[in-house]
Amino acid sequence: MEDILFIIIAAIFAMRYLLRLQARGVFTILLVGLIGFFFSFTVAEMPPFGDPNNPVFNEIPARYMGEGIADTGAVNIVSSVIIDYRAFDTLGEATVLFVAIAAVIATLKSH
Amino acid sequence: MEDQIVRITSRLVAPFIQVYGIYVILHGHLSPGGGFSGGAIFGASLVLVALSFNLEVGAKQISHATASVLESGGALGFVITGLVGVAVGANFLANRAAGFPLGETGEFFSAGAIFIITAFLGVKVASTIVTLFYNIIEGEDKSGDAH
Amino acid sequence: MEMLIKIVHNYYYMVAILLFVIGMHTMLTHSNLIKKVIAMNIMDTSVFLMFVAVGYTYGGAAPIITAPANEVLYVNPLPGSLMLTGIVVAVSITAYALSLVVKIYRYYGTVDYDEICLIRSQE
Amino acid sequence: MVDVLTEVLNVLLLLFLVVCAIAVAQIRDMLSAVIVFASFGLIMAIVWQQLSSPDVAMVEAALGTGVTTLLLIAAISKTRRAE
Repeated sequence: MEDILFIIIAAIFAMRYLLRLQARGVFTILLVGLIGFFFSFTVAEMPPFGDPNNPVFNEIPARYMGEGIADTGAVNIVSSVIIDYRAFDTLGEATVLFVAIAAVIATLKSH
Repeated sequence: MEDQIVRITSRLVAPFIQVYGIYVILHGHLSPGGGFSGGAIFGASLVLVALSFNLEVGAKQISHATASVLESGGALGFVITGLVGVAVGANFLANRAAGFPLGETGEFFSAGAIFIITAFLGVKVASTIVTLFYNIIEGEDKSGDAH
Repeated sequence: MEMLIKIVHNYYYMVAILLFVIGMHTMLTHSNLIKKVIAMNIMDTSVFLMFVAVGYTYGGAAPIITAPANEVLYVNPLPGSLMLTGIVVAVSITAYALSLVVKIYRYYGTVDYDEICLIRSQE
Repeated sequence: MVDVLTEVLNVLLLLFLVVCAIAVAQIRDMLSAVIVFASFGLIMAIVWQQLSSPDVAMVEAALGTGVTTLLLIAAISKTRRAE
């Protein structure tokens, strides 16, 4: 515990005097580093990368891969997912594009 | 920008990019790609011509009114294709249950509603990109001096 | 030590976190608004990288069916299709943010956040 | 099972991503930063091809790199270039 505290204090002084950062810059780096530190604990808890027995490979992708051609007739499973199984999602996405254009025109063409 | 190399190259390359974009849109159910990437490629080719010449030449290819009609028409075609399912008696945006012919798997005309909706999405995305680019690069007034 | 081995094995996730942190630092420290938009795009891309890396398997083929699913190992098609939606939404957000930046430039004559604060304080 | 050369290629691509992200933050000229961001997006498309999702790679190369760069350059031409 004292080692970590010592490393943090040494890093603060190094950034302050060697890199000639303002106090604001030092605190920004500390904040961002803290966020990255806690995120890396999440990575250590995650299942191993690239294992076919991970929890994401449950019955839903199995259904999509197994019955996809019989259900939709498309060879490309990603296409059949976004336009058949989850087509309402894609309709919302088209709406997002539409709203983006409306917002851009309303922002730039107004006086 | 008065660069002869860029003008000649873009004039030569633009039709091939457009053919590739249409290929990517229409083969969305057979190969990687689909409405979004193919529409983006097609729209980017239109913007390429407008960037290498000037905005008036680009606007001659697809006018603003045509682009907005195509954009609304793409979204409308998506919804109408979905409403066919409701009219037949199945769910909204149904494919096989709405009676679209699935065809033989792996053929060009197959996958029923996916083929139609991908084509509409490609038209919509292409006109969206053209409209966004022109709206950002044009000035306050429509006949602005932006180049 | 065991945690370190696991982090090295999950290096895609670590790179995603690193990109997120770099984008966040750029967004916090730079005052140019267009650079903030670019940094937001980098953060978007890091989240997409995290999601797509979750669905990968070693030796998995792309999800385009050429053989029955019990003979060939395919990757998970679901994260890819969800992130495909996310990329389009990210482009829409970028377009709207840039239109706001252009509008701000017309009004204040600058895209620097500190200068805008200075102008607003003098009004 | 795990090909060593492919792993080395993946690590190099990811390293290039991190370097591009840092370079975007450090470059003072906005147009250069946008060009570096475009190369970031193209490398990201290759990474997604390595992760066996070619659909996402195509959408990233067309929309995430092409159209975003186009819009950024349009916005820079309407505002100023130096940071």
